[in-house]
Amino acid sequence: MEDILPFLIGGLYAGGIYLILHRSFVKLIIGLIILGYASNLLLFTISRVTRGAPPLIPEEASQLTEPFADPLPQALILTAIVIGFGIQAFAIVLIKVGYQAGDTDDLDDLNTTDRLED
Amino acid sequence: MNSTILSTGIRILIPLFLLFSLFLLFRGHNAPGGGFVGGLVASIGFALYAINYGAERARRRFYLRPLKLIAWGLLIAVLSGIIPLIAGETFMTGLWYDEISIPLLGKPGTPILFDIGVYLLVAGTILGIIFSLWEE
Amino acid sequence: MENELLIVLLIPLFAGILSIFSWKNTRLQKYIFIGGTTALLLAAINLLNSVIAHEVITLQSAGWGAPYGITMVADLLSTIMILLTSITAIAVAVFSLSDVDQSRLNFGFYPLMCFLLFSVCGAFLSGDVFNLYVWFEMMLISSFVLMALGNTKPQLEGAIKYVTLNIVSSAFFLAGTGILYGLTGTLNMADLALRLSAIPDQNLVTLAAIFFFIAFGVKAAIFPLFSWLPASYHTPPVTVSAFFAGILTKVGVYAFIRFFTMIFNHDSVFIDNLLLITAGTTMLVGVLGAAAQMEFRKILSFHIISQIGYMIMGLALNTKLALAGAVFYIMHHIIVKTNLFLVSGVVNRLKGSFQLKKLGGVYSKYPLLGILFVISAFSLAGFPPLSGFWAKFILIKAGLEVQDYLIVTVALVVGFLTLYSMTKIWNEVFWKKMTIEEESEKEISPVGLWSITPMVIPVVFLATITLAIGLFGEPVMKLAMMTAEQLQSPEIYINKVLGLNE
Amino acid sequence: MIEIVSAAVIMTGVIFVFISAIGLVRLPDFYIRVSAITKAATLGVSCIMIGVAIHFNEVGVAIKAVAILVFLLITSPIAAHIIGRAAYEDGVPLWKKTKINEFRDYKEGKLKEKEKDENASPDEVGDPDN
Amino acid sequence: MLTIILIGFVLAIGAIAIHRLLKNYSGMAFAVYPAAAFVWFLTQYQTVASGEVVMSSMEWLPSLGIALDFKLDGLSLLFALLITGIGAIVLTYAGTYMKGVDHTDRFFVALILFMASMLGLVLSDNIISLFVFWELTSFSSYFLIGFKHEDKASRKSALEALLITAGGGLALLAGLVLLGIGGGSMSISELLTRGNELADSGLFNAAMLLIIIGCFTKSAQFPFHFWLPSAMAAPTPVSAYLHSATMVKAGIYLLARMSPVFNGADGWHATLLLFGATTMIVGAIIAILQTDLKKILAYTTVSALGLLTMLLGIGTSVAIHAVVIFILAHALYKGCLFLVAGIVDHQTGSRDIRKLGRIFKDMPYTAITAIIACLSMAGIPPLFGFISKEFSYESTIGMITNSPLTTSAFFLTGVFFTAAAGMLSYMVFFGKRNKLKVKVHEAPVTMVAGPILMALLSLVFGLSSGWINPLLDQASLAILPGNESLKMGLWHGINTELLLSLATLLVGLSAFSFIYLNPRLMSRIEISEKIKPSYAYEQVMEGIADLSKGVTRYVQNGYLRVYVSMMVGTFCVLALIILQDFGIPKISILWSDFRVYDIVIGIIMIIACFYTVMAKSRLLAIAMLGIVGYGVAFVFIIFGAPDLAMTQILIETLTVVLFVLVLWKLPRYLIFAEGFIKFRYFLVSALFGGIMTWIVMIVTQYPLDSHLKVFFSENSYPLAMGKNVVNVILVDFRSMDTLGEIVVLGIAAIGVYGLVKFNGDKKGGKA
Amino acid sequence: MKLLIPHIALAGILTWVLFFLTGWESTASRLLAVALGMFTLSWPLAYFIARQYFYKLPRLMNLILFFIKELIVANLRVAYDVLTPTTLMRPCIVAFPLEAKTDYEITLLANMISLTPGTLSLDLSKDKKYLFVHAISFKEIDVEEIKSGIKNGFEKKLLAVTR
Amino acid sequence: MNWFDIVLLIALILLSFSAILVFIRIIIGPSLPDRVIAFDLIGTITIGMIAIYSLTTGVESYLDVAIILSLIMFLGAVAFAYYMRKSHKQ
Ligand code: NA
Ligand code: NA
Repeated sequence: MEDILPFLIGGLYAGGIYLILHRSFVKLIIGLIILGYASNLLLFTISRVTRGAPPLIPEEASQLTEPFADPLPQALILTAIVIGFGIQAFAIVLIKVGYQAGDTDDLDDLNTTDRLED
Repeated sequence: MNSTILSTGIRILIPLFLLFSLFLLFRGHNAPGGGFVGGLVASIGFALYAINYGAERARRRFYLRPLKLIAWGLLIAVLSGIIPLIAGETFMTGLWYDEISIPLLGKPGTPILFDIGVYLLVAGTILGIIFSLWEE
Repeated sequence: MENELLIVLLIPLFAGILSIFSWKNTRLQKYIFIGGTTALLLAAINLLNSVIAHEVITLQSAGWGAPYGITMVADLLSTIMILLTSITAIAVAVFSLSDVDQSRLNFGFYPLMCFLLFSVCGAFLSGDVFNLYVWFEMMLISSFVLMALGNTKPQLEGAIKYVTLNIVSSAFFLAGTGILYGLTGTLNMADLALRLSAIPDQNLVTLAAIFFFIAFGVKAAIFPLFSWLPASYHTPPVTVSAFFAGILTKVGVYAFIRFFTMIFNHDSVFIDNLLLITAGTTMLVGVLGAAAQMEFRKILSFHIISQIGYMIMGLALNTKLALAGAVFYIMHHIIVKTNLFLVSGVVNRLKGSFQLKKLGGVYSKYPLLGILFVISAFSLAGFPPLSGFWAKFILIKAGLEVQDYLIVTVALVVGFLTLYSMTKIWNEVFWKKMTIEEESEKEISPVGLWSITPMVIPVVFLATITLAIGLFGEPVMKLAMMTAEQLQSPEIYINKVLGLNE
Repeated sequence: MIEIVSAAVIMTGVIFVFISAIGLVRLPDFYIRVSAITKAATLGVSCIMIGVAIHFNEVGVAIKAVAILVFLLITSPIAAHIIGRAAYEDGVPLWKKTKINEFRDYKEGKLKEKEKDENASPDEVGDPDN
Repeated sequence: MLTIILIGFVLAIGAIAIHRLLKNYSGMAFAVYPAAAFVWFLTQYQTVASGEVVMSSMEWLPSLGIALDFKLDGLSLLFALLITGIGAIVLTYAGTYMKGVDHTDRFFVALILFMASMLGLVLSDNIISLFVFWELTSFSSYFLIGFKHEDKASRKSALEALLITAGGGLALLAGLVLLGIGGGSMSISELLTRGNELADSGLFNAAMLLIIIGCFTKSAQFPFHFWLPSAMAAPTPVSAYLHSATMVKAGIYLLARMSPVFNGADGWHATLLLFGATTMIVGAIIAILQTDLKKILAYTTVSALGLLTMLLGIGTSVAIHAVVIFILAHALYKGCLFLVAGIVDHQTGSRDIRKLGRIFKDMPYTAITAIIACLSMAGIPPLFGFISKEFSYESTIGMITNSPLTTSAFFLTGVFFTAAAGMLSYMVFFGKRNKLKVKVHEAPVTMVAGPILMALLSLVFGLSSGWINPLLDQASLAILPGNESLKMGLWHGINTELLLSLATLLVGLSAFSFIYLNPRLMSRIEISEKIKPSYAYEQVMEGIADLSKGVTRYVQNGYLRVYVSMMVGTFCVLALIILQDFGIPKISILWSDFRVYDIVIGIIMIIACFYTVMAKSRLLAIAMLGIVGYGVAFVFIIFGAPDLAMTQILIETLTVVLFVLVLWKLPRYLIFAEGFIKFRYFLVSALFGGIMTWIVMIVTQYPLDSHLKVFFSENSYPLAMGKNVVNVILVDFRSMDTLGEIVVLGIAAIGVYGLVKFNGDKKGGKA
Repeated sequence: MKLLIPHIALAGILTWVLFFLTGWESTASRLLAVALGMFTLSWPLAYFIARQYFYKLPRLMNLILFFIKELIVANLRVAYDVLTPTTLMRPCIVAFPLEAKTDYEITLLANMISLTPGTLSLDLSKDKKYLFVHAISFKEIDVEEIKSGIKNGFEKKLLAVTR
Repeated sequence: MNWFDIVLLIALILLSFSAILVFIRIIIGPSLPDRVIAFDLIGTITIGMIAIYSLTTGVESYLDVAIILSLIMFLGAVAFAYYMRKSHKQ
């Protein structure tokens, strides 16, 4: 798995960006979410992984003994996941409201605010 | 959703969810869990209720405004950081009361208070989002 | 001392919490916000005094020393940014009294503004890469909401672009953070600075720098990453866009300066050239965009981009004078740009439009407003003796000193084009006569300027600051030079944070 | 001894799950898949949980295993029910060999008559009414 | 001196109030300021004439070496007297001239602002403060030219003048800064002595060229000259003041000021000569093709400015003498003529010399004044203009090279000047007939007094030039240190110069007669309007507009996907530049570690990701997304992160739920088939994914420093009382992060609430 | 509200107790903890107990055992059919006339039916008189046999517990 | 590796293949409820996998994740049912 992870991450990044580059609202959001997975996995992988040893101090011990997974990236990812969720929730609703205002699923229709009028 | 079976099931499940969420909250310092996960689980019970009965009824049943919950959660979390200031420590420093050890909570300390704040806020957030989406 | 730093964070946070508690009492929220921003200004001034006295102030949060806990650090740059933020916030707070409609207030406008302030202050003070990410995200979400709140179609359109591009940039930020951690096993900026320089293959560091270049580049709106800004900044209420225009992109610039002076120091020719090219193209493309527009706030939005280029130019040249120029430029720009947006709001209130073609005759009717606009606009264009002139002058001098003639030429040409597009606004909005049909079409109630006093006062306030910086610029200049000095010797910061040499 | 028991229980559960998975792919219509298969998987997982509880031989683990078991036993039939119901309302077609459909009869008000006339022959095709 | 300037600025601010108070008499009141200043400068006359300089100094931005240093020497004093003297006249004049016009207060503000700035400019001894005042004159002149801003033409002219002068100003700024860097000082006095250091620094030519460009724009030299005639849209007092006597001479002033540094350089002489001569001739030719009084004056002014430039370019002793004399002479007669033109316009309502005529009897004082000024312009003795002309001829004759050519250029210009003088006097006041529809009266004394005074001075200085000889001598010394002393007089015996003057006069008069007798020639003048030199300017402006639109359409085209691909593309390019130094890392799958379920999960995730991308049904895409999320959670489980897995699963499901709750309102999933574009996006994405994989592999091969990991593992329980280290980090070690995180969540909830509810409540009721 | 507060209170107390006990080391306390754990987490049982149905414990055991037997049998039948190449299943939807009256009874019954492989509670009629069950036979369909199977099996044993 | 570990490995492999089979059902559908049920089933299988993984590693904390999963899956199913009803009504 350790060797697969980089490819998995690359695949997720590619998939996420590819979805964002589509013109659909929904695909856009899905793409953003996948991008979030990719980033989290990258953070996880790049700070080195340890198999099956969570950073939980055993009942009788007072500190961890190797091997154990690095707890810091886990805490970071947890924060990142939660923040990502908050933003995604807002984005999902934004897309919905945006759709209701514009009556379209096509992002290309959203060019009235910044296209230069002739 | 208008299903007796679902409604009854949910009525059974809600206390289970709450129970489990408290479980997660309080032992989070020593095992997987914690305020965030606990708050999520707690809110899921009410989310189910909202799906089944509609948000209006869920809101009435829940009786605490999600926004208030958010505000209280935040306030508690911040207070847990300010308490150490009074004791002359740095902001957010963990203060532990070593004298007693409550079976469930373990030693009481500001980090636990912080986690409780997180719990409340997360529950308020999820409920706020779900109620708003259902109420339309 | 650390509490002087802490209070800066606690004021907006408590203001935010209190405003949520008084959710339905929007009048109370107003008082809270104005009180909060005033308190923040005082706290910021206090902090600046301390920082000048002690160089760098740290708060080792939760009592864990760096690099184990999160360190909040106030050095001159961050304190100056906070001071400017609080000034802008006060101006915007007063402005909002007349500008923001009740329906927006009902949905948490003020709490959101408080949290936005909180996040901005946090971002300026953070001494930890991941913590900075958190502040950035908080800033983003509160700005997302403020951007979209109101649900008009242009707002939603703008917000979707704003949200998407910023989320993608956050992904870069997170990935960059991961790479830094993967290389050094630390997140504290000071610790990072030490450990990164010890890495034998500096290409790895440059690689990480690219991630931050993209991430901060999007926030700072540099070419070619700025597209979200002109798409969205003109859509929300003026109060919001004014604050965004003044502060938010500058957070990106701040991060740029912080990272590229301390963490990624200029050993890499690649980074230097990259910054220089970015600065030039950003200036040019931004100002050309402004020249093409015919909408008040869109012109101003594109100018933000162009002006960001100047700040990056200061960073790229990386001499003491150049850095001082960048800092001076930031100070000048925040005040002036906020003010121009506020003026656009006043004009809109008086004449009911942001479209240059539909506006006119403001100077005849409201000469004071005209003068206020002129002060800010010509300051932006770099006319002496206004603040913008000194900003530009320092950068040009710095550029000529290191004989980088190309970037200086670009800077000068862009200055000319800035003037061109500012006078376009002046011509169309203030000087041009409005035809009688247009006047009657708008059905303007003959409001006097002083009937919207809360909107005018901040404009006067900020214009006065611009003038003051221009006429009595020495203290500001000194401050900028001191800041530049600090930026050039990051070891002060590093030692203070890590508690070395004590 | 404990290992043998738990291994046996776990393998039973796993095989149940595996068979369900095969069934899910093989069986002809949605309703059959739901009623015949998905619950089998739930039971299989329940077996696994019991096996795990036995093997760990610890109170904490047992509580957790039982908790999962209880949650699954409460939630999965309800889930199956509401999805099945939604599917029926949405007009997901019944398999062609579904000859008797008293639900449709009930909706059409024919159920009462049918109870009287037990020899009435069902329809050839079992499409649900929309 | 600082005080005088500051009073000016304060007065400018207070002008509105004063004007409100004094109404129609405000002009005279304002004139007290320049008059008083004039008197003060006169008191310094003796000091300066004796070769001393008056200094005053104040710090401004010491950290940049910028100070408000002022120096009064001959050159400065000459200009200061012109500025204050003519200023007083113009303000008095304007008080009457502007009577009944709206917003006169704003006019006075700008005019006084200009006056003070102009004083600052000529007195400054610091290049940057000089530049500040320089730009302030551009700024205030913008408002003066655009005073009638409701006219489109007026706005256009104002903008033209501003853009040209400010554009040149930018060049000037660069030049001055280079000068400062090369010479190692910001003080003009010091710089003037550091020509060698500047030359050593290698910045000499660049600084010189940039400064010349700045001066040329300000002083309306070809090819920038066109803004000046357009600027005639300004009220006449402004034209008289700015566009003849003072502002346009700022460029000349600065060239003169910098002469000690640059004089002697080949480039300096060649440039000034060439452009000066061109300007002079072009201005003169166009001048006599005009029919508008002010236009004629404007083009002769352009020509005169060319002449001054050219003289500076010649740079000999006599030439410099000629410069200072001509500055004074020109200011007197041209200022006077502009004011007369204003009177004529004011009293008759016309400035067209084809319509004017035979009004001598109606306004005799004005007419006599004008005639005197015109005589000076034509260089007829005993007026001061004659002396000026004599010196000019002398300087060309004394030139070492090219003298026939320059002499004939002067001759030609002189001819046209004479002709123009004839047009301005004879055609206006005598001429054939009067086509005006109004009865003409003499103007009030406040308007006539000034021109009369100036005309008289032209006469007085001509008759007894000794009065001002010391001043002009000192001025020429400032331009050319060590210059031989100046001797002015009407009669130098019969020499080449005198003969040339006579010839000029004769040819000029015949040229005038020719024009006068062929009025159709003047109606051809429209042609000259069409081939106006501002054509190039307009082309440039249009070019800027087109370029800006083109660029903007290209970069800001409104398509989100383009923006995203720009971002990702930029990243890919930058990353590839760096990555090319790294090899492709070795993929080392350890088969001993091989685990079936790892592979299965990996495969499921990839396939699910693929289907998320490709799904034709929105719900399928979301279900697949959920599966990817569960896969991520499983990865977290495998590598010892139960907290993460929990959170991931909860969040994942909640996200799916939110989607589901929102999605039923949306229309069908649309597939936008775009063939090639799609493929392009696919390539971008694939490249991006590949780069990220590559980077992860590179970084993970690098040994990790785990000091934080160790610290947390050792101290989590003893110091922070928690056994779940992740949670301890979240609530204790890095509780600031968590605080931020929950604020984000709270804001998101408020945002969703606002977004959803606001929609249902557009009119803004209670929340 | 009137349901919620006791729920929360009870839940809180029970958790408290549970944790108190899991700290103990003796086997007896472990057993007790298991019992309490079951007790806590099987809320429906607690509900019945609160209604003083203690004496119906044997009937409850009977129900549970029957349920388990049904599960195993049905599972094996389905497994056989899935693993053999031909599909013997013959589905139908029957309207099962309910004797159970309260929501809890109906829900429990419906869930037990759903849990058993081969049957699925599809819907409940509005008047709560019929439960529509999707059922599978492995021979010719006999509606009445299916209905009586449920009536005499789950329903009878369930009602014996609840009434 | 003792025999019990091999049993667990086989169990994990079988569960993995079950997951793939169920995954196929998600892909082929054909109806939305089919996918939802399959999705639910994947969750159930994941619970089993997590339980077995916690046995192989001896980390009982993983069971907490399984509990969470068992709770939350239900919400997903209910939400999908809600969606089907709503979109059907449209
Ligand atoms: Na936790
Ligand atoms: Na703490």
